[in-house]
Amino acid sequence: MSQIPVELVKLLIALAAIAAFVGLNGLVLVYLERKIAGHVQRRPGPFEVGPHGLLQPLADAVKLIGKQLFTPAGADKLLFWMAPVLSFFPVLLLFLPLPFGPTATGMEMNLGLLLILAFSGLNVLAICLAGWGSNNKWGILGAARGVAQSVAYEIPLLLSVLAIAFQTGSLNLSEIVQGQGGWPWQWNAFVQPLAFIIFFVSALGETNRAPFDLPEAESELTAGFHTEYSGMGFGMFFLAEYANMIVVCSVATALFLGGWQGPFFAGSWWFLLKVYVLLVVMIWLRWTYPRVRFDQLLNINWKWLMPLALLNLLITAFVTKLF
Amino acid sequence: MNVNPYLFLPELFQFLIIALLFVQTVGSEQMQEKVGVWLPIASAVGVLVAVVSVGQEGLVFNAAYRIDPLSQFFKAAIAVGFFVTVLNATRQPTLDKEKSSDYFLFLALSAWGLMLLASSVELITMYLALELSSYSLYAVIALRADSKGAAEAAIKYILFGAVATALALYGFSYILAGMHTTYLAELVQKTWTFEAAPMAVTGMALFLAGMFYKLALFPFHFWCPDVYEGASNETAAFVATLPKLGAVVILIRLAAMFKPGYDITTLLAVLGALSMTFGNLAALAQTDVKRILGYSSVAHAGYIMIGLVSGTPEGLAAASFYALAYVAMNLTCFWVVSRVAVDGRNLQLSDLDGLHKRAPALAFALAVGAFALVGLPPMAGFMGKLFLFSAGWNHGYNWLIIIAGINTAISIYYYLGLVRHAYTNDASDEVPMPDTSTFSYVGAAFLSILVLGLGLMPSDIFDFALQVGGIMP
Amino acid sequence: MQEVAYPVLTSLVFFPLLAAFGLFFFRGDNAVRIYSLVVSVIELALSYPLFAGFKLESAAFQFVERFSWVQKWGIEYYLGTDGISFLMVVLTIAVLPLCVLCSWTYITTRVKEFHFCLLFMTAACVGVFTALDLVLFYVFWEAMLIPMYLLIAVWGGPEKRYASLKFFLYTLAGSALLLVAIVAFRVAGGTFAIPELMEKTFSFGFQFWAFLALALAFAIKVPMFPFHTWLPAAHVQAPTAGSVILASVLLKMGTYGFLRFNLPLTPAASEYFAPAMIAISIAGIIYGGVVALGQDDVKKVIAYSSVGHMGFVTLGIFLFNMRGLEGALFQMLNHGITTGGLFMLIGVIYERSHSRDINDNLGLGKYMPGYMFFWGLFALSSFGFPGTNSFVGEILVFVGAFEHNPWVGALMVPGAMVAAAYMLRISLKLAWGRPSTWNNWSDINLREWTYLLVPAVFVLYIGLAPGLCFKVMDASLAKLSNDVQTKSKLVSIEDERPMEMAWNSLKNIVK
Amino acid sequence: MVFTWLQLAIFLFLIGGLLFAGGPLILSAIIAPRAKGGDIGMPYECGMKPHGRAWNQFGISYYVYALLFLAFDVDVLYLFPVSVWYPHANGVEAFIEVAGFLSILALAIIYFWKKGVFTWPRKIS
Amino acid sequence: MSPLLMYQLVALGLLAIGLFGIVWRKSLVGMLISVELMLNGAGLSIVASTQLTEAGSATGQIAALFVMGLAAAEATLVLAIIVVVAKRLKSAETDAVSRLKG
Repeated sequence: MSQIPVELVKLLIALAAIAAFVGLNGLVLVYLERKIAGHVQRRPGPFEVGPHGLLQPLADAVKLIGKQLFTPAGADKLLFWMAPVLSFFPVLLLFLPLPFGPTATGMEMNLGLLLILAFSGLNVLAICLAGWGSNNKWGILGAARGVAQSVAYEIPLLLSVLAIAFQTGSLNLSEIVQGQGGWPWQWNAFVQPLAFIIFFVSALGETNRAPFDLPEAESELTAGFHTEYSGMGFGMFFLAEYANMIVVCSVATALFLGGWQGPFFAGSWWFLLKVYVLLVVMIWLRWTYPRVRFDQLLNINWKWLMPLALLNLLITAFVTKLF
Repeated sequence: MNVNPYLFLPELFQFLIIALLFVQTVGSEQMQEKVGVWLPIASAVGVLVAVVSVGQEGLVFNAAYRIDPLSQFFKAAIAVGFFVTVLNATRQPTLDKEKSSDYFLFLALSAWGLMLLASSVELITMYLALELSSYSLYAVIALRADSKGAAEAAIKYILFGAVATALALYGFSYILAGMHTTYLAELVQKTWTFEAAPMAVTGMALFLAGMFYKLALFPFHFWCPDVYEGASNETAAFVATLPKLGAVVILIRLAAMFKPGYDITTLLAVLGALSMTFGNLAALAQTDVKRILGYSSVAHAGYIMIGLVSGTPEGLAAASFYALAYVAMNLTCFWVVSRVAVDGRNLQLSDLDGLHKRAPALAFALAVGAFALVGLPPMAGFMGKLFLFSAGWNHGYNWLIIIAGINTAISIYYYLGLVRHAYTNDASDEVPMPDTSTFSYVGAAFLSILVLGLGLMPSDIFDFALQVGGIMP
Repeated sequence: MQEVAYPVLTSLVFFPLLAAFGLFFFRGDNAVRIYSLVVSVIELALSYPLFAGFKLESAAFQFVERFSWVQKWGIEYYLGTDGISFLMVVLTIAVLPLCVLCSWTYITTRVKEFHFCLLFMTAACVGVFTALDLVLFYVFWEAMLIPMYLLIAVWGGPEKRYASLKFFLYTLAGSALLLVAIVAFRVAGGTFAIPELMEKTFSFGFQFWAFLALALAFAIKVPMFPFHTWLPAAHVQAPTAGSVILASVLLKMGTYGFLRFNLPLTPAASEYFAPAMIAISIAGIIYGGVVALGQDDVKKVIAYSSVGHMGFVTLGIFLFNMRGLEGALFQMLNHGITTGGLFMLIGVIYERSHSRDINDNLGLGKYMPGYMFFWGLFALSSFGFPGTNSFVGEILVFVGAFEHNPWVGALMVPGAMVAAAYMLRISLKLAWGRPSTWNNWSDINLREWTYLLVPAVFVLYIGLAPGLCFKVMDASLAKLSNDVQTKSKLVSIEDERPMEMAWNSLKNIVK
Repeated sequence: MVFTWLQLAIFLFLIGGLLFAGGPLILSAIIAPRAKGGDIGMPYECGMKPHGRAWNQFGISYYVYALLFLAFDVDVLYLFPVSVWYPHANGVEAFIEVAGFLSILALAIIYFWKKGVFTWPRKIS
Repeated sequence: MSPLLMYQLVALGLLAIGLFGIVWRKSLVGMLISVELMLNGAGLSIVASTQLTEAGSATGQIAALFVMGLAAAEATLVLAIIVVVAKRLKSAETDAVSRLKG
């Protein structure tokens, strides 16, 4: 019975570390996004609070906490407040199986990939509840779009992940990372570029990032499903979105970019570096490309990504088995 | 995995039909409308194939799929039923033209699922095959253009079907918990008394509920008349017949485990008694022809129970035979219903008025079908009932047989109503003329001969059914 | 066993059936009528080998044909006739041409279907009387329902819907349990063949329930007293030919069933129930007579009189002595002839007055002497006037009853008296009532003469010289009575208590 | 023990997520001001007074896509156990089976495509 | 109380909730959700039954997967039919779908 506390302590430490990681990176990403947006638009971005506006995210956080939480008239109060909580609810868990480094994994498990995919699905539910519960037409429209989009993009995402799984025969992220080498041509992205592209595009759709940010399209729906949220309610959605971005990029890194492996000095920094490169690309895309129309969005998915992903999977199966 | 393809000829052929239908349905619009040309011929060939492959035997797919006389018997029956329903559905007044290939695709899929079901000897496989056939059916029911009733029937059928499935799955889990296996061959060796295995017996009762739903046995019958009424005539002909075959074949395989006197057998008997009584009483009050047939099928599900509870090969064989006879009789009735309702409306009893004058062959077929359903000699229904009674007598459930006898008497009234309207009343002029084409007459004659033939010369079929019942797992 | 070179009984059963399908090749009502008449005469001719080859002294089944039908269950195609059924077969076949003749002008709509039903009916009835396999019997038994139903429902009177339904439901309801009983016999006795089942002895508990199941079916058909209500309705609404067949043939099936099944198969139970059956029979005789006395509708009078007459038959059957059985069988034959004749007469008058009410047909003696001659003859026969056929039957039943128990005999007397009363009342009015409605109706024509003369001849022939009939039936009846006497002793009633048995099985259900 | 460590970890992290999300909300609820009255509760429609209810029916096409998702997503689910087994299975047989499964999925896409489900917006008759 | 029993109590609870929902829910979608609850309860029960007894646990897992898959397919169909119902009857409430009677 003496081992039980050891396991527990390990888990608690992992929990604390992950929570800290999420919080910190959330702040960093907020800053990064605003800065990159600024520079893409040829303006400096936040500059006042702290050096180069470094403390701006903190100030935002304090402001959000200090704002009143109000429920719109006629809203379903329970659903309305469940939504932001629910959107963040699974986030910490998603980090649990991620291999940050050779030994820095929250918990080794043989179905880690499946766990991430399964629990990230809860996000859709949060969007749905938020839109439905807030008794707002923008909200409901955003939610409808969000759900249709998220569920649609989930399938190519899964199929592209499956291509890797078929190739490696494992759903354990650590094993998948170990199966790749340090150099870029040893990465899965090199072996399966199509899967990587599909994964990345689908990930954009999944996280509601531009050019697929239809559910919260500012110019059409004010703020989509979280129109009615202010203060910390909005903050939670915001944080959850960034956390999801990190998860998605981490998974992409582990699956396709060799994870913590690098040409030299293999370790967590490679992992973080690759994740941040992907994140920056995501932000960059957002401020570069115009938003697609909703029918285009779905057509891209059903008429391009899906058949391609299926084809890719078929080829993968063929190649793994017959060569 | 070396599998002899000859084992699966009926299934493979049905699959080929499905594939062709699929090509057609995704093809150009001109292609889509040509279903009626080749499908009847193909399904006739399917009957041949199924008959030819009677006699194959084998156990494949990790012993989950068994080809034996029982399965081949029912596959042949399903092939025949499919052929007739396809013929029946070639002219569909209430179906959008562009959907006809979809319609047949679903029908073919459903029949295919039933064929698979006939061979399943493992609970999960059974579940899958059953659902495969059910889902196609759910979709087909709503395909009656602009019909509110059809939509309602479909939603009722599927929702309650899902509940029944859920119950069956709970039962499945209890069987697993109690008996630790899903293979019938192993299950059959266990003791199925309530004292010995309470959990598994409860589970089996629940699992049977899923089959009862397909069969429309008493507490799971409520969908039956509604669905028949809501669905188009041609669809109802399918729903009323083929799924029953699937349910019966599974029940036969499962019933082989039970001996008379077990709690579960008694449960079957009681449900059978309730089912026939309720079905017949409810049918008395109906005026819609399809509702009458719906309640009558509830009653007939009860009759089949007699064979299942007897616990003898004869009983199981009688149940098989009765199922076959039931399909033949019901198809006959539905053939007439579909031909008379040229505009695809729901027939009331009064719509049958004067049928003997307007379409004597149809009236005759209706009389044959209805009297066969009553169990009047020399039609198939009589022989079926006689076999059931003979097989069931003295195996502990004599009271069930007596109730069945009394029920036969009750049922006469409403079946006679069909004939009475067709033969003794004169038609009013507003009712549109029935379809009196050669095609319609030939079909009616074929089905009548089938029903009469099963009644007059049941020997061979029954002997085969007996051979089927004798080699149970 | 086969006395004749070809299957006589099969040809008798299937010739009318095939001929019925031949009807569809004819056009024109008269062609159909003539064709049917020819068919019925050929059918009569086909029955000639029966007369020629029937062995009078033999109690065994004759003209036996036996083929396997459904091997597995031992269902056979098994035909044969003996002294009990022989007369019934002949009666059935003989009635057919009369029916065709008497509906020559009566039926004007859907003539082809009408004759189809008639021929079909005949085939089924011959089948019922000759079948020696329980299942085959049941097949014919049910098969005859449909044409009869149609005869009433299509060509019947104003209340035809009610009457036909009642007829159909009553009879089929009765036969539902018959099927169960048949199955039970198969399981208990191991075969469906009646002669072989007769050899077997069943336990009393089994006999008890089997008797009840059989008796319900047959009692409804006879019809015995509490189950008789369908009969007046059916008779009144049916067309003449329908009434004739109903009275002459169908009613006999019930009593034939008693003779053929209840007595030999369940002798002990028959004896157990005999007092009850006798009581019901007497109740039926008196009830039928009294009700008939109060009717104004001629057909109803005859219908209720049938209830009474059939009461004599069942009474005779359950007396368990030779006289009673002879009387019963005689009475079956006589009732067929006499009542058939009366119904035909009613049909004749109905075609003229379009009413069956006695008050619309008063005083015809003066204008239609030929008609009244026949009416008088059949009426006398109906209440058993000496010298007519019914007298022979009734007196035999009387003798048997007194032999059995004087009280039973004494109770029958008022029944016979009432019969005379209602028959005379109606005949008097018909013949000498104040003629108020006569409207130049012609007397009976040649066709009517023909079909009335035939039963009239038999009325007198049997009444005056019954010897031949006795010879036909005696051997079989003696064997039957002998069997019953011996076999009923084989099982003792006290050993098993059937009610308790039933209660136990009920308890098993609930458990 | 009924639970494995993995299950426990999942519970733990979910509770952690709950606290992480709930904490700031509760904090906010405590320290934030509470204004009342006026149009503070009015649903936001860019300054206009809301017209009608929000819970209306909307485009049926969204439903259709939800249906499609359900149909495909779970089928893809079956591939996960297969994927783990696949590289270790031997023979062409495994490939044929997987190819069969995938081609049925592909057929489904072809079917929907041909039936015009992917055409937006679509009138369902 | 054995672990199996606990799992099955939970599963039965789901069944009860589902049945309750089927009976009391006024909207078709609500009924669908209830049905799904029951099906998932069944899945849970199946997995528990194999995992905690000597039955092969793979059987239960496969069966549960099939249950999930078919439940999803069923949900798809139900939703599709609800759409049809809504189009034809202009309502997706249970009161609307009680025309067929007798």
